[in-house]
Amino acid sequence: MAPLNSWEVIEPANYFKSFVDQSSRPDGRDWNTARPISVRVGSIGTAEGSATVRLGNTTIVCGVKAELCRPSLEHPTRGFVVPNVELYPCCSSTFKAGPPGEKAISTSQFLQRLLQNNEIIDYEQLCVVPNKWAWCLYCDILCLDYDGNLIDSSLLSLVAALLHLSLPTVNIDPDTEALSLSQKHTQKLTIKERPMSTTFAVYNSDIQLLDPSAADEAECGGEVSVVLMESGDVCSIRKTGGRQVGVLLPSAVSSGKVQGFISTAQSRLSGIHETLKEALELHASANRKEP
Amino acid sequence: MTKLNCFLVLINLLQLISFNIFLQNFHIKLIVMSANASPPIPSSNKNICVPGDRLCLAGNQCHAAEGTYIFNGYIYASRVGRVSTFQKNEQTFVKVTGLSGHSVIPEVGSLVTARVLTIHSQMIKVAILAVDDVTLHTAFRGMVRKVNVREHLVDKVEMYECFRPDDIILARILSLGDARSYEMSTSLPELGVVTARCEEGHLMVPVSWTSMKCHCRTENRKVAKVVPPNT
Amino acid sequence: MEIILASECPPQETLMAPTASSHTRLVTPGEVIYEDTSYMRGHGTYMEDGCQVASVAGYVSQVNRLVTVTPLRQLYQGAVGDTIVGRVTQVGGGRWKLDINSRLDAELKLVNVQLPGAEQRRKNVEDERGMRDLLSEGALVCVEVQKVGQDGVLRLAARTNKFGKLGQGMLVSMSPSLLVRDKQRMHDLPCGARVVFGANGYIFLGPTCDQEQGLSYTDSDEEVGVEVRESLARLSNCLRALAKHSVMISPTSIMAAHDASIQLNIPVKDLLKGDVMRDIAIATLQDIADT
Amino acid sequence: MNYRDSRRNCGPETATPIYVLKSPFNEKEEFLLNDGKRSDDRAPLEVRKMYFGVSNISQAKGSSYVELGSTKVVCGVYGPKEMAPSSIFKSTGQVLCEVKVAPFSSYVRRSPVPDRQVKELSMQVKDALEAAIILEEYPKAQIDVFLTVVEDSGGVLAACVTAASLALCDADIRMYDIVVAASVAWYNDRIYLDPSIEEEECIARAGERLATSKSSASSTEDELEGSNGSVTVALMPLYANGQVATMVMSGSVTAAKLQDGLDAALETCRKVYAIAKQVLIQRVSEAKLPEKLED
Amino acid sequence: MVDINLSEAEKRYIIDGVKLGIRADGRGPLDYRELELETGVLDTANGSARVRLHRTDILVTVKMELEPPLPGRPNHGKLLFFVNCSANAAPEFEGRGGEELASRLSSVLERLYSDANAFNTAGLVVVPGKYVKAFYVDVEVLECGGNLFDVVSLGVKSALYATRTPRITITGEDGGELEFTLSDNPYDVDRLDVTNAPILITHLRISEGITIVDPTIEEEQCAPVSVVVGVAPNATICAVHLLGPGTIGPHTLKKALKGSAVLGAEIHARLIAKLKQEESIPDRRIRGFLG
Amino acid sequence: MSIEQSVQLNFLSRADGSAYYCLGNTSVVASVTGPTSGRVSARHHNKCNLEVQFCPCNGQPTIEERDVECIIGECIEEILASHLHPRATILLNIQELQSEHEHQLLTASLNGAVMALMDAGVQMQGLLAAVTCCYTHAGVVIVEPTALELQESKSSLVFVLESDTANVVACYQQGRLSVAEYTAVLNRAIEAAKEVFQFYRSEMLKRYSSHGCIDGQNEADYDYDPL
Amino acid sequence: MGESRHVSSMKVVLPGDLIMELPVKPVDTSENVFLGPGLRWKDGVVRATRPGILKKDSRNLYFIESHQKRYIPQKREFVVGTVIKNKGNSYLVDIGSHEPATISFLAFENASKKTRKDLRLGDLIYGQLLVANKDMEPELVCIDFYNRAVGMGTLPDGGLLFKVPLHVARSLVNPSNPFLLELGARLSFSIVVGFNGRVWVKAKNMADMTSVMHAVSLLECMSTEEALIKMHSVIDSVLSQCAVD
Repeated sequence: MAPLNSWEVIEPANYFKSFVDQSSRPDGRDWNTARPISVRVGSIGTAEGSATVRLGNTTIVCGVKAELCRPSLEHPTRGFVVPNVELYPCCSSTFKAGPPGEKAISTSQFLQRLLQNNEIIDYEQLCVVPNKWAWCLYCDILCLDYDGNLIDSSLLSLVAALLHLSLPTVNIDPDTEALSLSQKHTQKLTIKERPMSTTFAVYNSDIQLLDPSAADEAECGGEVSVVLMESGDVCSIRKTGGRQVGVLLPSAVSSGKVQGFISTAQSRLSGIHETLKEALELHASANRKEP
Repeated sequence: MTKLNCFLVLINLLQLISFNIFLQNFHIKLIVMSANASPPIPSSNKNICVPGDRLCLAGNQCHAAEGTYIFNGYIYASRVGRVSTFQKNEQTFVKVTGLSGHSVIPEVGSLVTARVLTIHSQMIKVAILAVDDVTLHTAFRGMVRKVNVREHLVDKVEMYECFRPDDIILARILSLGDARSYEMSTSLPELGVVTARCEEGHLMVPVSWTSMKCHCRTENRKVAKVVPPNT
Repeated sequence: MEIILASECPPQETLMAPTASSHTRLVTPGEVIYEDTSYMRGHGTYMEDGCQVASVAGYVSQVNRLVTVTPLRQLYQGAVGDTIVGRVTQVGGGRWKLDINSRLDAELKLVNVQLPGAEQRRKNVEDERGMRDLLSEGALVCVEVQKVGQDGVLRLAARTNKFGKLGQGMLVSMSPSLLVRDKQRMHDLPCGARVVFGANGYIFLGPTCDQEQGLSYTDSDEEVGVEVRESLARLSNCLRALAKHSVMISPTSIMAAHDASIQLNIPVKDLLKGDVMRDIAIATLQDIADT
Repeated sequence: MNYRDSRRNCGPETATPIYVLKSPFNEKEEFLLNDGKRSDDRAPLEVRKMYFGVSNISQAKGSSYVELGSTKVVCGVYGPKEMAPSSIFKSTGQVLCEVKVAPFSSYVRRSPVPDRQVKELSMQVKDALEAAIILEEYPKAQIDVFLTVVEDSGGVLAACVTAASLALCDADIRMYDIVVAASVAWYNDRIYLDPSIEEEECIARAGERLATSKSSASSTEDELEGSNGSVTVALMPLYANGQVATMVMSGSVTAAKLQDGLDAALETCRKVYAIAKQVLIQRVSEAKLPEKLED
Repeated sequence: MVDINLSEAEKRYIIDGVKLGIRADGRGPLDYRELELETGVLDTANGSARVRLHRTDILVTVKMELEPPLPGRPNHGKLLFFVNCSANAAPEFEGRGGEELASRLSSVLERLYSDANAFNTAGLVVVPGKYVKAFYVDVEVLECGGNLFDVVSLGVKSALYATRTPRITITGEDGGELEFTLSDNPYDVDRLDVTNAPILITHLRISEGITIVDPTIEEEQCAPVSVVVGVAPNATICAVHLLGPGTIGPHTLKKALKGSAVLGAEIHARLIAKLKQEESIPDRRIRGFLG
Repeated sequence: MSIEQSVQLNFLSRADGSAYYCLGNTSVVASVTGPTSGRVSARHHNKCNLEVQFCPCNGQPTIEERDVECIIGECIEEILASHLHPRATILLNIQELQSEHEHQLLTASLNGAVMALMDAGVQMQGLLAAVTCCYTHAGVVIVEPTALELQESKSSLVFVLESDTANVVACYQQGRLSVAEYTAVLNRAIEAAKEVFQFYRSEMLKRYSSHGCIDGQNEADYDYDPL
Repeated sequence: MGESRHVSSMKVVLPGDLIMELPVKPVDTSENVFLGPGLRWKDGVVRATRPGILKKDSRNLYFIESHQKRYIPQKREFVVGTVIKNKGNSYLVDIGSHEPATISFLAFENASKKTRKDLRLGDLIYGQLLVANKDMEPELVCIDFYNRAVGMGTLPDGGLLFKVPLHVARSLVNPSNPFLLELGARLSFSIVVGFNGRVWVKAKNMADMTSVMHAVSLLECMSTEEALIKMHSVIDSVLSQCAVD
């Protein structure tokens, strides 16, 4: 942890402004530069599916635990996916011990909705026996080092972990209805879409910073997250309040800012998907070596 | 954090193949160790010590200084860092210099920089931001009583005429105070408000011992005899 | 380890009749003591439509027109001039807070303490900062009740060298109602022990210190000899025995118990056993009765 | 857990972990631990591969990462900072230690709300640290030590203690000595270093088998069953020429065996210490001098 | 542990005493105080015991329930421990103050009885896979006067020894629901096998090489660390905990371990003897709390 | 706007400000207490602390309610002149009475909250309006749709816009859209927001024109004294 | 209090509405525009921060008359408060603002260190705000500049305290308020109105006090004119009620 600049502590706002005025940020990036992303899947042996994501300093581990349960009454042929974000005080001094805080709550909710509302995974596939047995996938997303931009990193780790996930095939004894699992034969979950998010922190209605670090977030108010499908369609644009974002009056053909966000996000899309694919291939090849 | 370690840990978390190669040799070494052979410390790092290392005999020829403690007549290191000795009035002291000299906390007598939080008729509450020249990562609470604001006319002091919220002041720690806050004093010419901003956020400059002004107004303060750090 | 069954240990009956003579009556809260108003109401009573009613459970005692109820078990009430033993619980703000086995913690102002060595002078800020060096949390002090504040908090003082910090030794606490009142509170017993009978039921046992000038504020660091410890232990165990069977505590009764235990040559540690304690108590009562 | 957590996404009321249906602790226990090679072909007195790293959490004053086999623990140290508002005046510092265990860290998913074992784990680590830190240096201040167990495959307590003291060193907290910990197991009177979770499980079962066999075959007093159990010991190797800071043992072991196991554990601790020390020295030798850091 | 802050002088007195071999109440380093024991104090519970050691006073109750077994252990009963340190045991247990100690005690007991040699849950099954016997052991700390761990362990063992559960027979089954009958014959009861149930011996480390057993609450203030050793009747050690922030040298530790093994076996013998004796008393009158 | 909205101000007697707000079939009661002295731990030395509590009409609050609390809190804080009440706390309590769709509920809650704040006379820098829109598979944008329309729609969105600049303070989306489609929806939302602000104004006119315009000479209390 | 000035209401405004353009913030008196409550100057423009009626008096003091229940202390305003805590040299008084006001035991007429004014908890105080700014807790005094209690001090026992919205209180303090005049003609009572919406009434019997309370409460929901009409019927009903029981 680097020693602090005294000005940074005494007048954080002006300190930060001095960087923004030179169209840069304390960590040297300009407004539209993102930090390097690295992904690694399958690092947790005890989880059925797992992924580790690093976005600059931010480190996220997502582990998926599969359990068998009874499907809900309204959806007898669907399984469950339960994403939860845990921000332990270990990863940053801004998070307090105890039950999840606002950030964790809203991120967990965001992921939950994202999965539910956009046919990203096939819930039907998670059903073993309608009305009797279905998979419940607990996707716990752990932050080990929080340096900003939770949304992007957690979504990426969640998608990667689900891609890595492999479930044991379930055999049911026809007469006793007893379950048995075969670890030999495993099945992968089909992920229809791979949504990717790009987040901007709102400094003021004109200036937004791509991929904010913790320091950026402290001086900005609120974030805009643009979630795009691989096709480039807008899966969700999310802003939960905070400072306003300027929008050109509707007379104009496009509402400028939003347009800008989307195009920036689209430009990053291919890169992220590339990193993700590499990680998956790397894991696959490693597995091939092992036996 | 140092580049390399960050790198190590990053990839270790990710368990990249490239790393495993490094890790392998590391492990070979470990396994040798578990076959009982303590690792040789590189000679270049002779003067590096970790807590618990015995440095020397405590006594007249050598005294314990920062980063050390004395136990059973010996001086031991109490922190990770480099050992060095220095002379002070014909006596040798041994000290350990750490990587980051800032696990400091306010002590009685130390000069602190603080932000004024709230103002009450009898005292002000402040957040201590820096101790001597080390900036703290988390602030400590402190308070300045009416009697410790200035030396002269102590009973005439009007707190609101000396401080305003969000002023930056220099002060000295008088005592550890109670469980809540350190007790501080500004009753010296060089102590008091060093940085102040008016409601519009204009920086105010001292015009006298008791007042500061920006281009829109003049306000009263207990001004310190120093230049604000950022002008 | 001695294990005894509850069925084996003697029943808990009191060994002696109530403190005062036969006509004392036991009252419970709300019980009417006298039905006319001609009596003055003392501690533990209150007036209710013309009747004097008990507010605590205890024995009625009457000094001509003044009627009071002395509780069976009670906390220290506090009377000006009492010599008591207290334990420091808080330091700061120019005063110490003392636990004195009472409803509220009492307070000892720095102003009311005679500083070691120094003559009575005006206390300055340095003294206030040095308070913790004088008496830190946990320290035992022998002080005198100076006045009872209107808020019920006792104001204490340690003006003469009869009062001050207590050194090596141990504290035995019991209900103050068990102590026989007398003004001389500090006794040097022949067995080499100095006993301070705090009127508040805190009894301090320590070695007799040769220098007679009284209490200081510096801990002496000479080690207490084995035989002194022996007799201190014996005394403390006797005290507990007497208290357990609610025998009034006074220098004489303690010495009686102490001597009795020696005559019956009981090893000190056996004084912790229930039956032995009982025997000692009985022996003591007889001894007192004889003399 | 029948109440609905109002701050987390909740799954169905009841669900069966797959490892209940198919245990990872397969019945070949005898092969799991034997005199020759262990299941992960280690020798009985061989420790698992371990890796220590320091200052890997950018936001923490000091931090560390410890791998024991595939057990992974991250530790972050914050402070010295001011005490919690509620607490009373203390002339010495105090340590707050909280261990969090990732839900996916063990074969059966753990609820994110800490259970009794986790609380006890925190207390044990705290005890060990409070012994090592020079608390007199931090009057009325508080040092926060947060640990996250990412994966638990045996020896968590040991990993946590070692990680914590590395992080404390990294945070430049004054300490008497580095605390390091190691665990040792007994199985049929034989000592095994650094047992994995499968082995710990197998040892627990061993006791059961003996008990049942005893109850079936009417046991006589002279029949002495073999010692089974495991112990974790935290050691300050140098301070007052060796001080034990934590010891947690369970199972059923004769006093004599316990002594041997203890010695083995302490010996292992010293080796772990050597590595920990080397990591720290490496850290210093790589670091720029503080003078440069200041400006 | 419970904190009563002693003055430095008092601590000094106690520590010196121990070093000289005579403790403040006259005992030697390895002397226990007299333990008072009674079982069957509550007839609403299947088993209960009340144990007092000087000021320490605890009540243990055992209740049996029929429950589905733990997943993966169809033929094993359950033994669950719950300790409650209520505020009337010690003032600082007010609010959540007692929780840390309580949870620590509970987990120590859990570990103590976890090993199948100590207490074998294998037999305690009614219908394999469906219903097993769950024994809830509730420990209520009534007063906390030092050496709590030892007393609790003795209390638990006594309570389990005194536990009687009515014999259960499966009388029939209608529609998957089993029917049980509990025999109401007071002599037709099941008992638990506690011949190997361990107890705890606590050694308080006063200084290097010197430890004492059965410390008083004052003595507990004088040393930061104590060794809690679980000992089975056959002198095997089945649990060790180091409590408190202090450290202890390996040799002192080993000495304490060896010592407790011997001491433990002896105490076991006495305890069982006493319990048998109590059992043998014809129509024993329960002393309970009012005796 | 296709949908009926109505409000009753000063609905509760104990609260400092309250509004009973109906938007189609969705109705909420929002109440404001403050500035009061809140929890000491939650005080800020330079601004007031806003605490939002959302009570669903049935059942315990779940994570979804918490999420709504977060969104409303972050939105309101943006317009609150919070630096004028340092060390104070403003409590905002929203009680759901009836709703068919979470989007409509969020919209109603936010508008209700703004009305309640105005009723309480809490100082604000501007106003907010929330609008629910949906984009049907047929490619039509519906403002304030019915619950059925929302379920049928390809994508449903909520926008929270600022009165003066029509800036976006919050947005919330379910279901994918192309860029062009998104833009279209946003523009309609900005239009719709104007109507909501108009509604606010008319309500306030009613309130203040009705009575209480006292042309007194009693303004000594507003004596402005320069420093 | 003070000489009266005419006030003209302009229009109903909402928070964020632009009132006027003003290049520099009006701080020094040379500027001939004064901004009262509900208005804020921010980079060059004045905006409303409260809904209400924009008003302007003869001295160019602009302010917004809005309906509020919660009191925000203003310097020099007269308020009625309740003593809630004794802090040695000062007392805490609840005046309905978010922080209780302090009042020194010296801030009473001919009170001194020796003859100190002793207040009991629950006492009612009618005082003037000496200090009222957002950075400090408000401070009350019961003496004017010349240490005279001009009607200020503790209120005698046996009165009736009730709360009204702030705008009602403001209208009541106006000495020439027709409503109070009318009410005074009907009943004999003494009334103390604080700007913080606390009204204290004392009359010869409970019935009168209650009827005054009910009459005054009318103003909450109707204009003065309407209230004047409705007043008598209300009083009659209350009095008859009290007569019954």
